[in-house]
Amino acid sequence: MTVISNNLTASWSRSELMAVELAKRLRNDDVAVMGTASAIPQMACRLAQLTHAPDLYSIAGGTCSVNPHLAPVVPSCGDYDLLRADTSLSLNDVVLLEGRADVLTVFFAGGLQIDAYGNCNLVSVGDWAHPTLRGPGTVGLPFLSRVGRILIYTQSHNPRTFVEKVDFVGGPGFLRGPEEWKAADLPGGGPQLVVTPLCTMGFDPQTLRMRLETVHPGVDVDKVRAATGFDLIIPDSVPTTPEPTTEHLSILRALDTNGLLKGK
Amino acid sequence: MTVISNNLTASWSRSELMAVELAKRLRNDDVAVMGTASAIPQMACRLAQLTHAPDLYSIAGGTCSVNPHLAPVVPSCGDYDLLRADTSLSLNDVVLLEGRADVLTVFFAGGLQIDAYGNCNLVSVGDWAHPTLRGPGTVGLPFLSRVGRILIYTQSHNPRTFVEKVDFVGGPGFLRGPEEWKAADLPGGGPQLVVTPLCTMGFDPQTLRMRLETVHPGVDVDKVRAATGFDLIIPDSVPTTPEPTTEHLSILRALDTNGLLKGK
Amino acid sequence: MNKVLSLSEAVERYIPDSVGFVTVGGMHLHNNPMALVREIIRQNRKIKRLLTSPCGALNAELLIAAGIIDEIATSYVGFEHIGLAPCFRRSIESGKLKVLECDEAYITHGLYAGAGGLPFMALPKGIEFTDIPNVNKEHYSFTTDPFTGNRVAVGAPLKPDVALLHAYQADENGNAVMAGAQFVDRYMALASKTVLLQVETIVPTEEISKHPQGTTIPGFLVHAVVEAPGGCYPTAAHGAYEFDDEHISKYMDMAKDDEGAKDYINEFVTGMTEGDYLKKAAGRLAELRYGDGILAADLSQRKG
Amino acid sequence: MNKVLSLSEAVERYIPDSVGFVTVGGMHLHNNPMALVREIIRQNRKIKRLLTSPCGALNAELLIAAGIIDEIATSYVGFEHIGLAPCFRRSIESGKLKVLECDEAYITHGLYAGAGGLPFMALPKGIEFTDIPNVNKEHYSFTTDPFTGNRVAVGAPLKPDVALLHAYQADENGNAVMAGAQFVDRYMALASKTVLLQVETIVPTEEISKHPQGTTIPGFLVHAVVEAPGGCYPTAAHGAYEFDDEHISKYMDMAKDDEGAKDYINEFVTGMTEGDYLKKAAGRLAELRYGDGILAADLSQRKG
Repeated sequence: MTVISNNLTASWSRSELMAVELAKRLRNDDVAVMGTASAIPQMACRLAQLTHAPDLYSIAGGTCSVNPHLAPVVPSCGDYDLLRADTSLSLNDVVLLEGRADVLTVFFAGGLQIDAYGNCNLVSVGDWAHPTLRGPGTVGLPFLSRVGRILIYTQSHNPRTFVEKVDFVGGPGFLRGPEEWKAADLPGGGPQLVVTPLCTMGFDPQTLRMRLETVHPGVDVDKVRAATGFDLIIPDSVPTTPEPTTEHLSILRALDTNGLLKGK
Repeated sequence: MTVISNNLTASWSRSELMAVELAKRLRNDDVAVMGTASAIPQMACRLAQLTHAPDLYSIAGGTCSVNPHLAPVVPSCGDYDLLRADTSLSLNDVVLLEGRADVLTVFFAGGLQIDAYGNCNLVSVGDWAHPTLRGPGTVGLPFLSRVGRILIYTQSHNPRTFVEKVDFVGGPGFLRGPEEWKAADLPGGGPQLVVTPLCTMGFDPQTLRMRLETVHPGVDVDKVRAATGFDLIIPDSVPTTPEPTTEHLSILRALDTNGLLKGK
Repeated sequence: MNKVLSLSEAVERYIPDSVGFVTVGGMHLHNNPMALVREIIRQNRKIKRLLTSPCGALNAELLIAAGIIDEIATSYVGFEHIGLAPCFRRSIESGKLKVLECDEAYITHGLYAGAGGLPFMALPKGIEFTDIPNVNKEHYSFTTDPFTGNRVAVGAPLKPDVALLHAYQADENGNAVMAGAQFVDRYMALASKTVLLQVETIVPTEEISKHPQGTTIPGFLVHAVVEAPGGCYPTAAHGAYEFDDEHISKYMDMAKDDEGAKDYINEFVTGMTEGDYLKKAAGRLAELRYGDGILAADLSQRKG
Repeated sequence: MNKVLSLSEAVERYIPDSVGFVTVGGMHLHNNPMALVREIIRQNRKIKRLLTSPCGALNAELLIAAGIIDEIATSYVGFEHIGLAPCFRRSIESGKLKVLECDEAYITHGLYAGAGGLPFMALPKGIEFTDIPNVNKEHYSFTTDPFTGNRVAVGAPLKPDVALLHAYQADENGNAVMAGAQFVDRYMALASKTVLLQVETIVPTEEISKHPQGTTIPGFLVHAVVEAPGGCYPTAAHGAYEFDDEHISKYMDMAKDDEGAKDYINEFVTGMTEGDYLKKAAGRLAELRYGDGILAADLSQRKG
């Protein structure tokens, strides 16, 4: 990998930073699955494969190709281009493995609404029968209850997205907190990380509520607090998210010749 | 098809006759499935396709190839050679369609024991827990309860095979007769035909018990009666099974260059 | 048996004026059988209930825009990275369209049950912690696992009357080959009573038989084969051409309100024959066509 | 990750001295992973329970002949047109081997349930009119269909600890390609905790990636890859060689009684290394090898 100018570093986009932060959470022995509109997690997986996690498996939930080569990355998870890959499964296979729960270790989730316990909602805002906003639907989000680690990402950090309680549970996070979570005894490990254009967040081990971890360069804690529709746990000291390195950026940009993450 | 000498006709084997009799029962719109050790039904299907039923579909239950070309016919239903075929399914697909019950119209069955109501047993003779003869197992015979028409064939016509009541029901025929059969309300149409080296048999519509239909050339009714371990219904007049025609034989022999049906 | 029909004949013969339960193949903006969908709108068939794959797109949206569906069973309708499907969204918000809320695993397993005559499917643990079984009691219920005594969530079998599907090629008997991903289209074919297939090209059986294991759908499941080159446009046909994001965006612009959606249907569907529509799209289709090399349809890349 | 191991290392590392639930791939005399089976006998591993495909053959019979299985879950063990499997038959008749009587549909659906974390499978109507649920209450039971109120037969999920499988080729990561029919081997891989794979040849990943949709088993499901050319002998390896009916007949002759079965094991399994066995079989293997043309392994003929 050739070293490139500092100008590149200076000009990273929020989406690129998000891809890098997600990549850092992936381990060499993970099998990661992503769904609809997944350019950011696709890039995160490929970046991890090309840096610290060469043995990571990534599955594009539409075509179900395994380790798509992403040259270049494409916006649709069902794209024929994704079949340029190491191998592939059928959709039915992936649905089965999502049920088995001990094979697929990471799922990238998101939502129209994401709540304090990491529950996700892609179905409807307001009363389900008479929604004020009808979303597209829940697709595979119930799998959140069975996957090892849930990594949540969203391009929208605002009080409409980050709510105290989702109006419709399609993707179970820590449910309504420790008591329910313990009683449910689900096979999955629950949400581990939330990445937004403003910050990264984790979950407090006692209360299982979302907790600020890092703020992105140029973002302050008050901005995050104001953009979050529930009482976010904010530690005394909140470090700044590291900027993407030149190595990260040069890898991402070599993959993203369509510019899907650029300037966004 | 070229006409060949009468010598050929004179020298047909019992297995060839059985293949021809099975072929005659196949319709142009049938989808027929066969299982283990199915050289005779394979040939019957191919013969039907090449004569009166060109649109017949036949599925070799091992490889699940559709309309195997059988040049030549092979003894194993799982043979790689069977993949010389029009198309193929997966085993899982065929198992599914066997459950759906309205697509697959014919199944070729058999058994260590076949009883007066057409129930079949490939599992065990005597008490199941302490069998006097342990058979190989039931494979897909429970599908008999769901298929349109069951065509039974066996190379063994003797009182050990044809019994009043099978010791183990693996493939349901007309169960224990009209009352049980009606109450069961199964999706399948039940057994329609039994072909042996001695005769063809059907089922009496009132009692649902096996009834002699034709005796093969050179076989008399008393021989069939003596070879059958239950009280076979024998009509006053029993015609002789027609001999295979020269056309039938020349087709069969062109397929059977391995001589699987020859002289047997 | 020759099952080749023209597009209009296939719909006339196999879709009654009012049809109960239809499923439409393709996932996201890929392999949507748009020629069949457009013809159903042209012939003004009414569909009581539509089932999508785990991710429906224009295949469902256009039927909603035309106002010919009463109910939709789905786990997603949208245009993925491009945006929400406007008529799907609006007609649920206004209460005009009844939605039977499903999730991906249930649609997949429910089709498996439909294909296999299974009375229902016991579902993996987890779905009972979502709101989905609460709002769709027709498809989700609970029973006892006799092996453990646990109460478990179960899903009803999905057995559509008609499946509308796209394949890359087929012979006149309906033996069909899908290029690229199959999504759940194969299970739709296995589970449905009647299968209408639109294909890019009809080929001789000998062509299919060269790779018998590449066949995706056997002919005996198929009732009509329609040759419809370009017929997935403006969605993609794997192995043939990419989706047209420009046309999708244009649709989304026009369909911002009911009036505009009607205008789109009038202009691009009922206002012209399928042939004229494709003539109009020919320039874009040529640009969207996959080049040679690994992205041209490699029919050795098939999954059964 | 390089998962390539020698035959003996793979068994040493992944099969404990006493292993609970093993499933063995292949159907009838095709694609039986005999190299793995023979090595397990050589290393004298004890298997509490063996599950076959809907039709087991020498893969199960030889383990029974060696006396290292307590129980077998199967719907068939035999040599198809060649005859009954003598040790299977004899050890059930004598009460030495416990059989868990299954049918083909249950094995297939049970593996689907095991692969998919489904608590159980509701079975199509009909099985309750056979004696099978009466004699195998561990795998078959009944519950209520909440959609109809009917009492229906159900099957337990099958989740083997270890799957022993053959594939035509794989890369060092375990991304595997099956030539010819897949039988239920793919579902065995999806349902099992540990997968040991024997292959005719190990190829570079780039070779696999040429036809990504031809892959049958993804590497992340596979724990060990053993290169074992000829390793299915005397059964067939689809795409490579036919089964040896002469050797099977010889086995059946020898295994007519327990003494003879022991002699066969001593002579052909424990009495020699796998390498020596295959050297001995080399002449027959050469005769049984598929010629060129359509019967040579056509890796475009693959099913996922």
